[in-house]
Amino acid sequence: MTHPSTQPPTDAGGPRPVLEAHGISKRFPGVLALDAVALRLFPGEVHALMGENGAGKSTLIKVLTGVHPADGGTVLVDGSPHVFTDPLQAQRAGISTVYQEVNLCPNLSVAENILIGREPRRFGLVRWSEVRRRAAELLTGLELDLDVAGPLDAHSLAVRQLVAIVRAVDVSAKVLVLDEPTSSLDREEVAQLFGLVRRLRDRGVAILFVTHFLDQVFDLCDRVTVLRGGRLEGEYPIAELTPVTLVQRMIGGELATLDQLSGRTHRREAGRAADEPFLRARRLTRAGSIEPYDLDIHAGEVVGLAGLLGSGRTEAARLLFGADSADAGEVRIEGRRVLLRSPRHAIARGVAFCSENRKSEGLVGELTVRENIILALQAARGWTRPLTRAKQDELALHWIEALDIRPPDPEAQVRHLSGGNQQKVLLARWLLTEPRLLILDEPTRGIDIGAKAEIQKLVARLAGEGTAVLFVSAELEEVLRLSHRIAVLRDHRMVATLANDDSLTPERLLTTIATGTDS
Amino acid sequence: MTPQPATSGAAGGPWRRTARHRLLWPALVLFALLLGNLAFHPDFLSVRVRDGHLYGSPVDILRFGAPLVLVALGMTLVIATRGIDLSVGSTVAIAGALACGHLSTAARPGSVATTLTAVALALGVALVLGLANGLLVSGLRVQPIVATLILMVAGRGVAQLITDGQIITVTSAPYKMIGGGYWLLLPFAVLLAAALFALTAFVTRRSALGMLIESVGGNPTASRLVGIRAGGLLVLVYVFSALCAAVAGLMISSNVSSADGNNAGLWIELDAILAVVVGGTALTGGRFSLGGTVLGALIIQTLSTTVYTLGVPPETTLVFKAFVVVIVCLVQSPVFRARVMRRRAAAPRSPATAGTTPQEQEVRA
Amino acid sequence: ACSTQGPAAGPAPASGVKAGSGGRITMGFAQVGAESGWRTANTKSVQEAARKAGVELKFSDAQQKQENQIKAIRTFIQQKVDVIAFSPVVESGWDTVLKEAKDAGIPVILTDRAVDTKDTSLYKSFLGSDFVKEGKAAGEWLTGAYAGRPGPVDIVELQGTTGSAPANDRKAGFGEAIRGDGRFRIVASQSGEFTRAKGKEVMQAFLKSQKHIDVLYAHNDDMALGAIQAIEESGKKPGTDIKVISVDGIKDAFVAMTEGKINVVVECNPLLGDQLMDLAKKVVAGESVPARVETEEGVFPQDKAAAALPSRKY
Amino acid sequence: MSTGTVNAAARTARPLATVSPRARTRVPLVVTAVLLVVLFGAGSVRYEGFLSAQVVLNLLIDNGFLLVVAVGATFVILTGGIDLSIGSVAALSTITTAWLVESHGWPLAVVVPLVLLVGAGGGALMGWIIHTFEIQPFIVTLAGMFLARGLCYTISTESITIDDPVTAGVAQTRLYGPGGLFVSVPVLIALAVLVTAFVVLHHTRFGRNVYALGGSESSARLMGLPTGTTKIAVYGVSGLCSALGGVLLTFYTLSGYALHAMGMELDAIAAAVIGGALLTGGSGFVLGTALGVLVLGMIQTLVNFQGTLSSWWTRIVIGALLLVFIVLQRLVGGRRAAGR
Ligand SMILES: Nc1ncnc2c1ncn2[C@@H]1O[C@H](COP(=O)(O)OP(=O)(O)OP(=O)(O)O)[C@@H](O)[C@H]1O
Ligand SMILES: Nc1ncnc2c1ncn2[C@@H]1O[C@H](COP(=O)(O)OP(=O)(O)OP(=O)(O)O)[C@@H](O)[C@H]1O
Ligand SMILES: [Mg+2]
Ligand SMILES: [Mg+2]
Repeated sequence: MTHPSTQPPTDAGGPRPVLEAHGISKRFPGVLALDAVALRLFPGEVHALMGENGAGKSTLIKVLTGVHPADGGTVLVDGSPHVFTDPLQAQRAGISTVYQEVNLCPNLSVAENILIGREPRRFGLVRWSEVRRRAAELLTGLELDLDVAGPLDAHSLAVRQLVAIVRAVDVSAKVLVLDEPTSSLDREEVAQLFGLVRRLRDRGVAILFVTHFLDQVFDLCDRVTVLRGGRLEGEYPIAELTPVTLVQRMIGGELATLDQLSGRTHRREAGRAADEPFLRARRLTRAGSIEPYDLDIHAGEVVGLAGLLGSGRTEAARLLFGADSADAGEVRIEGRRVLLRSPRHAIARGVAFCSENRKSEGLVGELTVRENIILALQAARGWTRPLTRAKQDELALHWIEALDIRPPDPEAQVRHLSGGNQQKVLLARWLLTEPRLLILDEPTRGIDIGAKAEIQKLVARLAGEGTAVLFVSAELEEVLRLSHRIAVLRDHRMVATLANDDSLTPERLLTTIATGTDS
Repeated sequence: MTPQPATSGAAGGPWRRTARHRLLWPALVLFALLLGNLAFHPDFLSVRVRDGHLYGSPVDILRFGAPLVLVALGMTLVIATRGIDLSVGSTVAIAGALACGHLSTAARPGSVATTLTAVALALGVALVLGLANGLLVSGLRVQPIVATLILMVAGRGVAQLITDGQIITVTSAPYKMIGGGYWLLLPFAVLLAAALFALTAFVTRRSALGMLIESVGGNPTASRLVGIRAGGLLVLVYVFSALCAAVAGLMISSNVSSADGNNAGLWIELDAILAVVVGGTALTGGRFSLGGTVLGALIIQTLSTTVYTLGVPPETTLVFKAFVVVIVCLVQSPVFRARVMRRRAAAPRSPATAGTTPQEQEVRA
Repeated sequence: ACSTQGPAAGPAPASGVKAGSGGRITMGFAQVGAESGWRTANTKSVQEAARKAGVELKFSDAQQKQENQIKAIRTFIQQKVDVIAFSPVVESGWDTVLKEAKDAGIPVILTDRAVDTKDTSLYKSFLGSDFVKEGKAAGEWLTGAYAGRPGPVDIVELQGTTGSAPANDRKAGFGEAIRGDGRFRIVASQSGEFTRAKGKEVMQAFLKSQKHIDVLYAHNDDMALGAIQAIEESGKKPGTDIKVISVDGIKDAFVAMTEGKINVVVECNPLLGDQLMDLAKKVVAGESVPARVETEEGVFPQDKAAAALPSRKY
Repeated sequence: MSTGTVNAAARTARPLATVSPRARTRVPLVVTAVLLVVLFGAGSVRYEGFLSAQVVLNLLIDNGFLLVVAVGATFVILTGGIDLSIGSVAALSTITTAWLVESHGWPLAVVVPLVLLVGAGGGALMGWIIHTFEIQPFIVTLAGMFLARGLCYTISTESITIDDPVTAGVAQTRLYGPGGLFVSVPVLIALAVLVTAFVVLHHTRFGRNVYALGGSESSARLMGLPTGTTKIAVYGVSGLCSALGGVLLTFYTLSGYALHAMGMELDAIAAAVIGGALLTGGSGFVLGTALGVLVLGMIQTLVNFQGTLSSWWTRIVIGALLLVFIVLQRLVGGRRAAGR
């Protein structure tokens, strides 16, 4: 591949880049995360930053915006060199950023999270009514209607992601950086967001956009910078690429791998051995989060949960795991009535739950990859029956390889892993407990295309081997591809359960989601 | 198949490396303190055999440091769960008071059986106190600092109640052994502390206890969702902390053959927390280092001894300690070290860095 | 020296009848805390004397904090007690609250320590000991014991809690007594915080850092008793190789003295309950009382120890 | 890409009515206040002379300085930090004030601002060290505690009485209200501090940054908030409040003494925590802290009124009352919703 300095972009004679970086290097203990990477952003363009999990995308963004000091290289804003040592400085220089892990303050209200640092004031005092009004107004821009005075931590991850975006957009900067903003949004929100991004682009804002969804890149972006293993692979106008060539650039792989990717995983026939479902929920409910619902999940079956943002998928799933306790209703597992008062009870009955919010509900950042992987298994065994170190290493290495976790070092602290790799660690933790029912809430969030295909295959295989799976995802394609049946939620109510046979077209599913009735 | 970011997988594994690294700085600080003493008193480190046991300042540091090591050990586990135990000082006092109270009223205080009963009594009550703390924290979800504050206040009263506000003096050779006796040349207290340290390290690191505690302290929500029984662990660490404090209390009272309900263990919680923090365990919970804690406790004890041997006047003792503590934490701070290194590296090169931007120089300055 | 009997107070109970303008006297007593055995003995003596004298006692423990003591006195004023007595945590800073008491017409008696105020009308009487005098007595005994012997005499000092009144005064008094004589030098002086454990720890360090020690002067018996253990463990004989001077006069110290481990104890008498009740009654009855009543305190060298031991009450 | 079929209205109506989450955060505060009234009621029933407005005012008079330092501690606790130097800095202020006024004859009007400046500066310095070198606040402020207490001793180990008429005048002025009730000047200062702190925390950018910092420091930084300056300022505020608390203590006792305010940091922290602040940061109210101070003061008053407790029973009863209070607070206020 060619180095950017030797290959000027097509529009080199055009306007001056608003943000330019050369030779950016960043070394973490033991890892050279960025190796002389360059990037240029022009006003009025949407620029995609692509690469596999751990390629260095987030690190590049953090170095550019002063979160991490660079080990080498220069950053030019409007042609003049800048060294940021704090995100605040970057923001003041006109670079507004949404970082990958949603970074907001859960203890503050939604309105504050959007406007803190820029609150409208009078005589030095914050004008709260104005804060709430502005925040509500900004949210309506994304067609979101929330109680802006309520605390942020009452809201799901997707809502938080949108709040973070709204906050960044409101800074009205020259450069807007979005690191995987769409990872837990559904189509509707993505469309809203893209509308917003296009409007900003037309106003001359330069937008740097990180995603693992190829269609989104081709939909929205003008140019692409591809990173591979911490090095710059190249910078291309999107018109010169096809999805296949782009993937090729990202993974640098051969066509064989690509074939694998395009070969879609198809759900197998559910091997419904018995009529008795593995789990049967009846009139299960929790005040304030989900209305009574019925759900059966058979062994060997994948049940998808579909619905819009905030429709209550996560909340429905949490009840089945005892993460929240139900107010009423009953759950039977293999015909026996069970009280799921805490996750322990659920785990003891073979249920596993992989949370959508890996940062606050999933991983223990300080522990190593190995420890995070074996944590659930060890917890189930109790502290007096430790897994031997050899066994731990074996399990960790097995799953590191199976899910291609990078760096493949079981002793790395998990918080130092890239977002996608963290997600894989979380998955590995639950997969190795060999659960009877696996609840996956947004399991492919932030995972690159290659790994996503792997994970989908894995889910299909597990189901084939008799595991019951509850699959929650904002990506309808994924749900459609994997599920045998799809339960649709709307406004915290389960409105329909559809068999995923040939009669279920994406359009039909969408209509059900939107209207609540299966026409 | 794809180029990987270069990972330097050094032999011995990064685990080993970081462990070694984490203890390096506290160890260096301790070493420096000892060297400082040596400069003023050339025979500071000399250890002789006298009356069939070792005699010398290092032995004193270990012996007087032993109770602090114990209290800090328990505190380490509590802190690893994001907690804090302020009641250890009172537990120290109660344990000593109970044991001496029992011995002083017993018919044969010199007998081993009586001593063992006294010890058992103290440990038993400490167990109950630890349970109380643990239940308040895990059952009622009271914040640890208030939960243990209650016992800190009331516990000292209980100790005074037991001793009737007086100092109970006892004469019991077996009891004297715990904190003042010698075995195999070494102070028994040191051996006891070392044994308990080894046991704790063994249990936490060989079983899954250590990891689960770190998990609960590192991310309580996530820990709940993986099914860790946090409640039980919390009770366990508070009980352990109370037991450690009780043993320390026995040592302290045995060393002076008397129980002082009013003053025994006063402010020891502060020293213990300091030891834990100096040893590299964060008060925010998560990863803990028992070895670091031991080093931290020894640093604190060495500091006190240094004050006595250097003859720092009591009015300036605290100022002296403040400076040492500041230096200790600066030396331990990676950011500080990085800055010092960078400045040193940058200084000779400063003409060459003319190419860097003004902002960058500002940052370095 | 004086009588070996601690509370050599007058026949207190007899005067009980004429007290008060009718009925029982209520006394508010604000104690420093319970920081030492000495203090507990002090508290007990007051409580027992009150019972004997038929005085209703409101007792408050300030846990060594002046603020708490002031609060307690305010509460006493609120409760309209007949007389307030207290042992000040510290000499200074009582004017405001004592004025409030005076305005409310409640007489105040100080015990144990004096307060530092220009307006002596704020309290009726002071009953207690003089720490400076105790220090001086200790120093004088030392100069006496070394009379005619060649110097130098190397002294190590175990101070009380830094900044506390007894520590300040006992140090000052002792220093004053030995100042004139060039033979005496204090080679090391550290705080042992009035406790046995610290006393032992500090002495242990002294024994290693000081080449030669002739005398140990401890600001209280507990530190001295701790230090004695350290001296014994170092292979020396307390009382012989190193002379030990101590203040307070608790029973354990007398026991140690009979064993020859302490050379002299300067008494600081906590048993002033009877004297206090006596004064209180007089004050309430409106009789005139002396502005300063010093408790009887003695200096006990080794030879008097055995005789005095059986009568030690605390 | 866009489905077009989904109308936004489908997502807007929230069918599930719940208690306003904002109101939920206030519950502990209300519970604490109610319990405080119950405590006062119990005292009134039990002790003669307890049920009087002056008892309540005395609570303020006797705890004004604690209120001020606890307010400072609240700022620090809200950021998830801790300040152990509070008591020592207060002691340092008492002794410096007394020393300068008495031994050097400086006018009070000069000394007080100076003392406050030193307190704020010292606090800010600690904050700077904590922030710049990423050292745990516990150690840095512990060193601050040693240093301030040590400086006290180097100034004077003896206590210093203040006879200066101006100081005495301020200290002994009683502000009478209806019915012969009175408060002291320090009470007004303490209340002013409380109100100011409330306004600052809830209505200024700085105050909101404090909460943000406590909610998540890394997030606050990534959101482009001035975490460094906020942190430094918070410790500065704490230092300022400690110094001011020390000045009020000087008025209260009309003296300076190196051993004043021993362990006051613990009282201050306890007050904040009893008032509902989380030591992990991000949650709590200054008004809660004020309630916490009153709870501690009330317990002390109850014990004083009892008047028959021996020293050890005093401690045990204080502990027990605290226990009862905390347990009731937890049971009545309900457990914190299992965090999501
Ligand atoms: N603080 C850190 N300490 C050590 N290593 C780090 C740290 N942050 C990132 N890394 C490493 O740097 C590399 C690049 O990570 P980065 O987060 O930039 O990847 P990414 O391209 O954003 O991946 P993803 O798509 O999964 O988000 C990874 O190998 C990661 O482990
Ligand atoms: N449009 C909205 N208006 C108000 N609150 C919302 C809205 N969307 C989401 N929420 C909040 O977020 C929570 C979302 O619930 P839940 O996590 O179960 O949703 P979900 O279906 O998993 O959707 P997702 O995870 O995609 O957000 C709700 O309880 C609600 O408090
Ligand atoms: Mg990333
Ligand atoms: Mg969800």
